[in-house]
Amino acid sequence: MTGAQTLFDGLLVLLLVILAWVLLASKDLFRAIVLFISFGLLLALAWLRLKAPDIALAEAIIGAGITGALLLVGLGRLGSAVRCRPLPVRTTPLQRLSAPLLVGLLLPSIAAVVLVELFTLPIVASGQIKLVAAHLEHAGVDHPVTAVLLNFRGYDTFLEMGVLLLAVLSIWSLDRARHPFARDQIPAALLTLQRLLLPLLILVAGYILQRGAQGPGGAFQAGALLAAGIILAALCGHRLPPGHQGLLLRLALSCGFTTFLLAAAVTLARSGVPLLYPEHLAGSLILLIEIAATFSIAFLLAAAMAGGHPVPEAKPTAIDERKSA
Amino acid sequence: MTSLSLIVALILLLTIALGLIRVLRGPTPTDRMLAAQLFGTTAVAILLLLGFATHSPVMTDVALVFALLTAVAAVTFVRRAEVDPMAPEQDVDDVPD
Amino acid sequence: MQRGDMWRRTAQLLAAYLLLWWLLTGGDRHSWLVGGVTVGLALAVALSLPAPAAALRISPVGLLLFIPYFLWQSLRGGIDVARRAYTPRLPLDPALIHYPLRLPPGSARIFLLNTVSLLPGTLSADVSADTLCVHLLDKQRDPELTQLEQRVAGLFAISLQERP
Amino acid sequence: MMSLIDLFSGALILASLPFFVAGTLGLLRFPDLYCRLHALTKADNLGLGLVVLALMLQAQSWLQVLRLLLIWLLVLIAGATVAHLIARKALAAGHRPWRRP
Repeated sequence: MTGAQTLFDGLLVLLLVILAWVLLASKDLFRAIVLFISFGLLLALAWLRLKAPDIALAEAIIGAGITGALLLVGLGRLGSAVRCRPLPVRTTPLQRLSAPLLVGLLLPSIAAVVLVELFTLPIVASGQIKLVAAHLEHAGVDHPVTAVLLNFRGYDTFLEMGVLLLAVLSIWSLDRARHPFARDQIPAALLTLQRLLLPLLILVAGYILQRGAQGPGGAFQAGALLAAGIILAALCGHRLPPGHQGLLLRLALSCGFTTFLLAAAVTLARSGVPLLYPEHLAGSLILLIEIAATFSIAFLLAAAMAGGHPVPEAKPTAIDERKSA
Repeated sequence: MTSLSLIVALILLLTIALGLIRVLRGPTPTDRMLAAQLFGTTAVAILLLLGFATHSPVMTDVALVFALLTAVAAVTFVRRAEVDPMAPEQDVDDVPD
Repeated sequence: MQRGDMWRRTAQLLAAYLLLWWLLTGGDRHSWLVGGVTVGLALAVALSLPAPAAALRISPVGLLLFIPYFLWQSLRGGIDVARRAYTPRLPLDPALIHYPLRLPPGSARIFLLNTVSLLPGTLSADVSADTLCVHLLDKQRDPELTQLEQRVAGLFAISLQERP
Repeated sequence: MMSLIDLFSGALILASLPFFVAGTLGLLRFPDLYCRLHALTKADNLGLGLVVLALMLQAQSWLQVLRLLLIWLLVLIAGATVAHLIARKALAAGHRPWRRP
C-alpha cells in the first residue's frame, strides 16, 4: 500500500518537474498553454497528496478552468507564436555568455543555500498549528484555514482583495474590453450545456462558500467557480448590459475590498484594533465578508478575461467601421 | 481494495504521462486540446480512487469541480475567435471582426 | 411558452436545485441559510436563460427502457473502440454520413446529438436543419441510428416526423 | 477478509483499466482528430463509469452514491458536448476526415 503511494508521489513529482521544464521551454505558445492546463491538473493532485485540500480546491478551479480560458483568450489577443518570437539582435560574445554564466552561477548557489537551510531546520516543524488550535474557539468558524485567512490574519486577505482590484485597474488602463469570442451562431448543444452547467456552478459555489466555515472551501474558491460561470455565459454570447457597466460594475468589483475596509474601520472605532471581531459576532461577520468577497472575486476574475475597461457607448469607432467596410 | 485502487490510480497517472506525447507532438492545436480533455476525465477517476483509498471525502469535491470545469477551457478553445483550428498557430491580425 | 408550462418548469427546476443542494451539503441544517440564497440565485439565472421550446416531459416508461439500453450501448461502444485501439493493424474505415433526422428540433434532438457520440462507432459532427452529420469509425458497421432515434422519441414521449 | 462486494468492486476497478489505457492509445495511435474524439468520448467515459460503479458499491451512504452518479453524468454530458463542438469546428474549418487509402 505505502509502496504504491510512494510510487504515485514519485511519478507525480517527476511529471510536474518535466512538465514545468517543457512548458517553459516551449516556443509554440499554444502548446505551452495546454501543458500549463495539464500542469494545473497534476498540481491539484499534488496539493491533495500534501494534505492541503483548500489549495487543491483552488488550484483545481483556477488551473482546470480559469487559467486555461484566460490564457487562450490572451493568446487570441496577442496574435501568434510567430509574432512573439524575438527578432535576431547582434550581440557581443560577452552578452551571449552572460545568461549561461548567470544561470550557471546563480542556480547552484541558490540550491546550496536552500540545502544548507533545509538541513538546519528542525525535523518536526509544527509551524503555527498549535497556536491556531488554541485560539480556534474564539474565531467564529471551525475550520483552521478559514480562521487564519479571515480572522487571525484577516489583513492578509484584505490586502489580497486590494491586489486583485489593483490588477484589474491596471488591466483597465491598458486597453478597452473586447468580446474575445467568435460571433458566429452559437451551437445548440453549447446552449444546452450552459443551461445545465450555469445553475450547477452557482450551487457548487454556494456549497463551497458555506462549507468554508467547517472544512476546505471559502470565498476564493467559490468566487473562482462563479467566475467560471460568468466566463461560460460570455462564451455563450452573453454580455454585460450597457446599464450595468457603470457604477454597478464598479461596486461589484470593489465590494469585497470595501466590506473588509468597513469592518476594519468599525472594529478600529470600537476596540482600537482593526479587524478584531467581537467574539459573538465573528461567525456572522466572516460570512458577510466572505459573501462580498466571493462576488468581488468572481467579477474581478471575469473582468480580467474581458481584458480592458468597459466601453459604455455602442458607437463603433473609426477602426471598426473601416474593418467592416 | 485500497491497495488495488492505489495501484490503478498509479497506472492512470502513467496514462496521463503517455498522453503528454500527444500534447507535445500535436500537430494541430485541436489535437493538443483533446489530450487536455482526456486528462480531465482521467484526473476525475484518479481523484475518486485516491479519495476512496485514503478515506478523504474532500477528493470527491475536487473531482466534482474538475467534472464541472474541464469543459470550460475546451469550450473557450472552440469559441475563441481565430482563423483555423487545424493549422499551427498563425497570426490572427487579419481576421475580419 | 404558456403560463402553465412556465410554472411547471419553475417548479421542476426548484425541486432539482433543492435536491442538489441537499446532495452537496448532506442535509446539514445550518447550510440552508446560504442554501436558500444560492438556490434562489441559481433559479433566477436558470429562468433568465432562453428556455427550450417546450417544457421537458419525460415518459417514466421511456426512461426505464432507455437507461439499460444506454448503459449496454455505452459498454459496447467502449469495448468497440478499445478493441480497435489495441489491434496492431488499426481496423478503422472512417466515413462521414448524413442522417435525415426525424426528431423535431429542441431538447430531444440535443439529447440525441449527445448520446450519438457515446454509442458504438458514431460521433455527431454537425447538425443542420434536418440532417445529422455523423462520423463513423467503420463504415461497414451499422450505426443503428434509427433505433436510437426511436428510443429517444420514446424517452421524451414524442412521435417521430414522417420522412419526406 | 474480502467480502463478495469487495471482490465485485475490485473486479470493476480492474476492468476500468483497459478502457483508460485504450483511450490514451487511441489518442496516440488513431490517424486523425475525429477518430481520436471517438476514443476520448467512449473509452474514457466507460472507464470512469466502471470506477464510479465500483465506488458506489463501497459507498457509506445514498448521498455518496448520488454524488458519484452526478459526477459521472457531468463528465458524460460535458465530454459528449465538447466532442461535438470540436468535431463541428474542425468540419467547418475544412478538415477532411482521414480515409483508409
